[in-house]
Amino acid sequence: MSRERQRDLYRSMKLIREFEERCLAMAIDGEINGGIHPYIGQEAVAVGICSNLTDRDFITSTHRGHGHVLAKGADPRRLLAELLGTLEGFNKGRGGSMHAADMKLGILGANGIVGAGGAIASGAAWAAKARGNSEVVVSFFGDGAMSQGVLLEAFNLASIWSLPVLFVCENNMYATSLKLESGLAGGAARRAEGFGMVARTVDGMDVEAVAGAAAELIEGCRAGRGPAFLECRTYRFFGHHSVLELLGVEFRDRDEVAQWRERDPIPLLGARLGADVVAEIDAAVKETIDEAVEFATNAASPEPEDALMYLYAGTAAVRPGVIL
Amino acid sequence: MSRERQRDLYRSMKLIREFEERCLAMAIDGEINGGIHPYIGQEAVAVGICSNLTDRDFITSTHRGHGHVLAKGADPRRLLAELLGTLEGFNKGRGGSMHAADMKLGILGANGIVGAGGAIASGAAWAAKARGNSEVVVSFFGDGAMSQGVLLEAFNLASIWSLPVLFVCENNMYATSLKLESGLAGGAARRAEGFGMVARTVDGMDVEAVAGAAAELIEGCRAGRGPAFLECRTYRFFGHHSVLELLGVEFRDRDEVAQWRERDPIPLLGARLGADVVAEIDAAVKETIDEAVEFATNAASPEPEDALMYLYAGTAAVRPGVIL
Amino acid sequence: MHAMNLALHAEMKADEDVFLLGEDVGVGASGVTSGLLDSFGPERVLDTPLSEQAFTSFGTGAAMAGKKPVIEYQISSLIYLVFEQIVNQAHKFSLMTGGQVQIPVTYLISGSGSRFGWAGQHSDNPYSLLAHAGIKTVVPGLPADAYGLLRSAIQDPDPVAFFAPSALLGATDVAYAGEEEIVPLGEANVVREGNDLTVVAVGQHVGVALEVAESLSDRADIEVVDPRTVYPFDWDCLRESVNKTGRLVVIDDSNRMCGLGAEIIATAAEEFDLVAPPRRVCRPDGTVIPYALALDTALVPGAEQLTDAIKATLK
Amino acid sequence: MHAMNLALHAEMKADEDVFLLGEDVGVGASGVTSGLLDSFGPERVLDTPLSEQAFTSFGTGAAMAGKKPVIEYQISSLIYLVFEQIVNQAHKFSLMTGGQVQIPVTYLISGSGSRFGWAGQHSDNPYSLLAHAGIKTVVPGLPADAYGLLRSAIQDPDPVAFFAPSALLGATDVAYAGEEEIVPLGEANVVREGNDLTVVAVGQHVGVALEVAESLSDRADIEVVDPRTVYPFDWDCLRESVNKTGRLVVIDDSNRMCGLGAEIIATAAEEFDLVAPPRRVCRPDGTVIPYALALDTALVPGAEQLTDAIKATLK
Ligand SMILES: Cc1ncc(C[n+]2csc(CCOP(=O)(O)OP(=O)(O)O)c2C)c(N)n1
Ligand SMILES: Cc1ncc(C[n+]2csc(CCOP(=O)(O)OP(=O)(O)O)c2C)c(N)n1
Ligand SMILES: [Mg+2]
Ligand SMILES: [Mg+2]
Repeated sequence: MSRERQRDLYRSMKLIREFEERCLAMAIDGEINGGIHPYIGQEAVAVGICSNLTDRDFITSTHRGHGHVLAKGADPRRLLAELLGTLEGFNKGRGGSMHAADMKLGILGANGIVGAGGAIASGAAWAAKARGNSEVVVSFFGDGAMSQGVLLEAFNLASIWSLPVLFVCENNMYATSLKLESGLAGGAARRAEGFGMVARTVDGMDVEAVAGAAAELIEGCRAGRGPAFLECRTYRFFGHHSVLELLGVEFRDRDEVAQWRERDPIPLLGARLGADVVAEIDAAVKETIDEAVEFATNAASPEPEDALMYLYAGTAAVRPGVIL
Repeated sequence: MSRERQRDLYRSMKLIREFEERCLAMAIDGEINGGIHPYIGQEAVAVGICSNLTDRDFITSTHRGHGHVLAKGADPRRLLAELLGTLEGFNKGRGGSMHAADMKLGILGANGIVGAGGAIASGAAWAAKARGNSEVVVSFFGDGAMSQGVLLEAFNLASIWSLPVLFVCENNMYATSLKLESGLAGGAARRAEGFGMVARTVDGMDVEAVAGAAAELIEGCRAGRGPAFLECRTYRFFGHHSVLELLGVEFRDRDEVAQWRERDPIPLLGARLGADVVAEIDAAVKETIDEAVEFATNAASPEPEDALMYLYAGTAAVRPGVIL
Repeated sequence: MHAMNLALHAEMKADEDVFLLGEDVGVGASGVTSGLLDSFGPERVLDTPLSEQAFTSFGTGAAMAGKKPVIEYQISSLIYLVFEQIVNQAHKFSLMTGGQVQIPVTYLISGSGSRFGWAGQHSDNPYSLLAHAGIKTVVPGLPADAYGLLRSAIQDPDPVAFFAPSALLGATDVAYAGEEEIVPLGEANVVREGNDLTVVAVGQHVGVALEVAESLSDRADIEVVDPRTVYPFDWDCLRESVNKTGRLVVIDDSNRMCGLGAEIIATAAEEFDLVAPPRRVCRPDGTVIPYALALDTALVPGAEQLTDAIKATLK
Repeated sequence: MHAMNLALHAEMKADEDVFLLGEDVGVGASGVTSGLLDSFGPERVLDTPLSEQAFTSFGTGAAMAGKKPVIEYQISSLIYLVFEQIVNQAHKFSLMTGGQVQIPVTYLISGSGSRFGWAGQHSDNPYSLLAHAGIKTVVPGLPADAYGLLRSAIQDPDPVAFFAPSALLGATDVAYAGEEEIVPLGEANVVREGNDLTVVAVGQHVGVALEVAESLSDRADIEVVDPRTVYPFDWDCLRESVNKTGRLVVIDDSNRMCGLGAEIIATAAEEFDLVAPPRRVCRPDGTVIPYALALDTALVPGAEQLTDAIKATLK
């Protein structure tokens, strides 16, 4: 991999890390309503995969979506503005963390319902294919989602119709408190193969490995060889959700967490780049995030009387909650 | 296989065949409301499997359920009485073809929703296991059901909890008009293996082969080795539903139908038994069904004022449709 | 049925982003989709595996990418199976994205309500549920409306559920003469004018209400309103009618508790000038339709019950 | 929350067929199930994979085989995901089998309604939907009721949905003193007596209604009725109240169209002696809760709107 590409990957991962650390602190301080599901630790997955996509390709994301959205190229200022519920957010403050979407970049939305993205991804992929385009759709989801019916149905649909979808399972070994081996029978990649897809497993802490594996599979999608499946073995470094972090609740073994932190994808790549390069990028990223915070905290909030704006795209006379 | 066992299997298959032929005629004549999904052609599956079950074992069935219910030992008189909507039916005329159930024999019901039985089966299996019993649950479903999310979720649940369930896929190569290869990516047994289950495929027109394969897998369930999956390759000899039969609508190739009829499981086993034995059993079965028709056509119908009887097992004041 | 089939042909011809998906749509098992595969090919008429959840959200994804899917469901209760995908996904994307996307999907339930003999899992009428959730919901009672409303539903930029009453499928076939007019969503239709009492009738009960009104014409001058779109409901039309007649009876084939009938009666009580207590004719609370025919018909509202309710309200 | 936790402990102790399943129930992520794993072991406290549909029907199957499952859902909108399994399966087996089986399952939605900041897919209150379908449905407003009703729900031979209002989870914790009384399903509670106007308040709004009644005590003598079980509804209790006061306002945190509020107003208009038009305070039609806090709170009914509605109704 070229040194320039490595720098890009590093920058992108670091941007997510810095963004998420700031968000986590803000969520714990109560500045972000409802809190967030931090992506910290899993950066290599979003970044490795998305480095193979163009702005015209699509992604569907999850409850733990900030990393995917940023890796796809979304402006961190506007993402943070969304998390603060302001009009400058992508969703004009209507979506928040679990629904952040920038349709201009093909980001079909984070999603609050586990497993919901895969079928949406398949539909978008079919539409692209029907138009004769070579766009692909990447659908991210966790190991927990592998047991959701609608996602399994989507595997079948994408496979039978040979749709250009890359299904990316971010296997961080836990679904909230549920251990992988208590939730998933048969193994993720093996299960995907049972739906007639090409399936691979990769070290999700090594961004170059992820990028390489994804490049190949995405190439297959673009060439019309149908969907593929990539399991990325990874780990989240913080609690499932910022509320749990706030309460100090951790369902995992502390030693296990510490061990995985040793495999942090950012210093892993940083070491290949050298301290100088790293320091330079880190400083630039910090500045970007500082700016984002500045931008977002100064953005205007929507007005309560507009609470139902956008409820319908077309016309519909909606009656209010009380009629006097 | 002992000759006696062969006779039993033959009798059971013939009983289903005779029952279904009579029902199909009655449905076409409008004597059975709503019509039926005839099981004709697939008898070897229900019979081969259920010959390994006791009255204490459970089954869940499908929209095409008569064969399963009869093979599990249900009284044809009461099944027909149900199809005629009478009080002598298992469900007192409340269920009809798609909901026929005899709980005393562990028949947890046919089901009008494709794929719905597998999760119900898993729950019953868990309850049996929790009580320390060695009962097994057989869940029947078609090739079309293999793409239903809830069934796929149930595969995972049964597998992860090591439940005594035998999942039986009756692959008759069509889901209404949808061809197998247009509906199911990756193959039925391979898909099941992806959920960590033992999976086998068997000739569903050879009742002895089905019985043999099922014996082994059910033994595994009873011994605590977790769920198993059996794909039975079979074919239905008539249209998807009696209404289509009535309209003369057939979505399949006539030659294909004719070819499969050559492999009719009943004469296949009959040939091994000899003409005399067959004639004797056939005559007895015919008599049984004649009796059932006699019984059912003379059974009393429920009264309209009892339309909501059994809506709740406990108390609940239900308001009627019009209050004057 | 013929009317809906014509509407599908017309919309697919008019807009090449419109496409059809569902089970057995190619062969047109329900009758509603006949001939479409021949006319528009397998690229626009997709036979799906039995994966209602996935193909519903597939429609959402295709809509996000600019397509206009029409999704057929063979059984009304399949709406339960895809409730999440319609109510929690498709419906919410417009607001949740701050207006970045629209989801112009049509959910075509090609036979809703009792089919008399299909029993508990095939006989429900779940339109009140979708209306509660805020899905634009159409229940036509006349063939021309079935045609005109289905076209509007497909053209609408939001998700729209279209419930064709099972009871009318045969009848529609014969009666539809082919007047091809678009009927806008959200506009009710006064199908019979009268001064003494307003009957709101939905779907298959429009015809029933007209007959009953006729049969009672010596006793009272009855107005019959067909809402056509049950959500958003045309309150202005109903207000005018009830403020004129002062009396209201609703006939609606959904369950009593929190059904469409409840909404109409409630709104009338809150806002309109009633001179007598209003009444509904509906299914009982929590109805499960039994198999035996006499039991099935006992639970579905009909002419006799409507007549009784009108008489009682006129007193 | 504490009250529900105690109720679970009590029922699991009283009946060994009762067992618990759901996501993260072992660690008690929602707080409601804390300590149960320690007390009753993994044989009776089952952590499930993220397969809501399968584990819901798993409950049905276990119930058919004699068990009494309590199934926890972490999010109220998960009810959409399992609508088929509850409404079209569990609910229908009793009637469809002609009374051969009963399905004593409890669906425990441990936080329903807006959580203020969880946005569109985590803030709904779907109880009117289940009530429409005929599922016995409980929405407690006071800790002692949460305890007593949850015990009744578990003991009931039919499927029962139990919606704990998110807004009360914190409060409940502190307030519940531990009076351990069973509260039967289907019985409303007059939490404040009065002669001028009846307020029906559900869930978190019981407390709100009491405060508003107090604040208006110089203007009117307000009665507050908490239905506790929303289906089957205690019409007799409400009839008595409304026939006494003649005026009715309902506050209900579900969508206007075909919501519980509609049912209560409709029934009152049909059957009770009202001297003034009734009113409801509810969410707007088809509400999707936006993320920004000010927008979220603007859509959820509150004290101010209730006060306005009462004043208007008293005029
Ligand atoms: C269908 C559904 N079930 C349950 C939840 C609650 N929930 C949110 S995240 C989560 C765990 C998801 O695990 P996984 O898919 O592995 O993703 P991770 O959180 O590990 O990134 C759960 C149970 C939900 N949002 N949607
Ligand atoms: C969930 C669901 N989707 C669709 C239907 C309508 N339907 C009934 S049977 C059937 C085909 C089922 O095919 P398969 O599972 O292969 O069983 P077979 O009819 O071949 O025995 C369909 C689509 C249904 N009853 N339930
Ligand atoms: Mg995970
Ligand atoms: Mg089949």
